[in-house]
Amino acid sequence: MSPLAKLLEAALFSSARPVPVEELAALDPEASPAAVRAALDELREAYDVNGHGIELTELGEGFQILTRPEYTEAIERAQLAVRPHRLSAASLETLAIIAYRQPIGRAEIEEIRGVNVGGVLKSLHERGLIDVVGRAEGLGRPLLYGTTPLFLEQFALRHLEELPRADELAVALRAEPRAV
Amino acid sequence: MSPLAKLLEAALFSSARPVPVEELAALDPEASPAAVRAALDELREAYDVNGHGIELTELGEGFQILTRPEYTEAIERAQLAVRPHRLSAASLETLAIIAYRQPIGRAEIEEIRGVNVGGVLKSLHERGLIDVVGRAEGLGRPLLYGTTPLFLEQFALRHLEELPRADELAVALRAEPRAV
Amino acid sequence: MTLLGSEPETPFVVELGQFSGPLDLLLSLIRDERVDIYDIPIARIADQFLARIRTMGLDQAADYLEMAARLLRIKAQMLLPRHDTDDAWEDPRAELVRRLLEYQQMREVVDVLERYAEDRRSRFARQYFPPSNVETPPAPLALSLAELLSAVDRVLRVVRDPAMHDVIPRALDVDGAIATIRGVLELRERARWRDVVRQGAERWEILSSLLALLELARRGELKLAQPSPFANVWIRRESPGQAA
Repeated sequence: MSPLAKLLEAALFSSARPVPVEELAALDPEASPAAVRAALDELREAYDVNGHGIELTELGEGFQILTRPEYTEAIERAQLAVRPHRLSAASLETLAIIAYRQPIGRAEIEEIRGVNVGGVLKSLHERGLIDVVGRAEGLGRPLLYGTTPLFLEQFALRHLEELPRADELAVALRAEPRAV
Repeated sequence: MSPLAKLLEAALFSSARPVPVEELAALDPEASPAAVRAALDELREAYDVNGHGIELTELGEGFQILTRPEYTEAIERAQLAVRPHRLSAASLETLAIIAYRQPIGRAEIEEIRGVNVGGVLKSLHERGLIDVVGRAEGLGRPLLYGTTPLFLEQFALRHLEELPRADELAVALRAEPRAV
Repeated sequence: MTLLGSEPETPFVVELGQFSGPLDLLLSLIRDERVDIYDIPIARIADQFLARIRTMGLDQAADYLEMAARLLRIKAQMLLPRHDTDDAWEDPRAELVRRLLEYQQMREVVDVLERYAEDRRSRFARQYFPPSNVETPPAPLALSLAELLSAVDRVLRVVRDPAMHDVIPRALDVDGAIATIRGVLELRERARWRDVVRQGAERWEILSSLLALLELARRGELKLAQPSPFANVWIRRESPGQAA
C-alpha cells in the first residue's frame, strides 16, 4: 500500500468516530483531497482483494473501517460464551448467607457482612438466584429473602438439605455476630 | 487470507482490549488452538508483508491490533486521537515496587520510596493499574496491593516475567521482602 | 498557613517536583559529589542535604525533614569514639546504604517501565465501536459449589463464635488505628465504623479506633456523623480545600 493509504488506515483505526475526507486530508499537508480519495480507494481494494475480515465504509459522517457483517454474530456470541458471568466475592458471600440462613432480612445480612448489601441483593434477585419469601414481623416489616429453584439447579441439588455442611454452618451463622 | 484469519481479524477489530487466545479459539468450535496460532501468524504477516498502517501485537495476556508508531504524531496533530498522559515519576516508582514485590502493603512501599504514597496509591487504583489483592495479618490488617492486567496492557507487557529479574539489575536488592 | 500557594510559594512547588523524594535528592548529591555510596562522607552530605532543602524550600515537606534528622543522627553516631578492636561496631550508615541501593534498583526498574510505557503510548488501539444490532442471549452464569463454600468460609472467618473469644488486656494503639483509618479514607471518601474496625475486634482495638477517630476529627482530617441515636456512624474524608 502507498504511504498515504497506510497513514489513513492508522488514522481511521484510531479515531473514535467516522472521519470526513477534509479531516483525513489534514493528516498530510502535501496530500490533496483527490489524493486522499485515491488512497481511500486503494485501502478499500486492499481489504476487498486480499480478503480481509474488515472493510472500508463511508458512513453519513465520514469514513470508518468496520468488521464485515458476516462475522458480527459469531464474534458477539463467542465473547459471551467464553466469558460466563462470575459472581463477585461480595455476591457469593451474600448468597451463602442467604442459602444457609433463609429466610433472612437485609439488616441481618448486613449485620453479618458488615457492609451495605442493597446492590448485591438487587443483582442476585435479577439473576433469579434469590427471591422475596416473606416479611418479618416488627417495625417496617422488612422483606425476607430466600434462594430459588434456579439456585438449586445451578448446583445440581434436589433440596437445600443437600448443601454440604448445612448443620454446622447453619449453627455457626445463627450465632449472633459480636456487638461492636 | 484464510477464513479463520479473516474471522480473527474481525474479532480483534471489535475489541478495545487484547483478546486471549482461548477467547479467539471460541470463535470457531472447529479450530484448534494450534490453528488459531497459525491464523494469527497469517494475519501478522498480511499486515507486515503487504505494508499496513496497523500491526498485530501480543501484550497484556492476549492479542491486539495497534497502529504502527510512525503514524502517531500525524494522527495526534490532526486531532483524531490523543496519546494518554505519561505517568509521573512518583507513580512509576510506586508501580515498579508493586510490580516486583506484590502483594505489598503501603508501609513497605513508603519504606522504599522514603515518602508518603497515599495519594499515589489512590490515583493508581483509580486508573485501574493496581488493585487491593488482600490484607496482611497483624495490627490493623493493612491492605495489600498488586498490579492488574491493565498494567500489563499499558506497559505493552505479555506477563510480569518480561520485566528484568531482580538479579539481572545492576544493583542487587535484598532477596526477601520484610515480613509485614 | 495558607494552603493555596500565594506568589512566593510557587517556586517551592516547581523545585519539589524535581525530586521524587528525599532518597532521590540524596542520590543526586552523592552523584554530584562523586562519592562512594558504600563510604559516604556523612558530615559533608548531611550539610549539603540541609542546605539544599533550605534553599529549595523543601523544609516544608515532612519526608525531607525526616531524612535530614536521620542524617544528623548518623553524623552524631559517626563521631562517637570507637576502638579498632571493637568487632561489634556496626557502621551507622549501613541501613542508609541499604536503602539507597534498594532505591537505586527501583529506579532502574522505572527506566525499564518507562521504555515499555513509551512503546505502548506510541500506538493507538481501535476506538470506534458502532452500536450492535445483534440480539444476544444473556451470559451464562458460572457458579460452582466450591466457590460457594469458600464464600461460606470467608463469612465464617468474620463471624466467629463468641465463646472462642479471650480478652487479653493490651495497651491501646491509637497510632496504628490512625494509620488504618487514613488508609481506608484514601481509597474511599466515606466509610463506616465497620470499615475501620475489623469484625470481631478486641476491646483495646475498638477503643484505639474510637480515640483515633476523635483525634482525626479534631485535626480536621475527617468528619463523623450519626444520623440518629444508635444508627451507623459515618466517617467522611475532609478534603484539604474544606479543611483550610
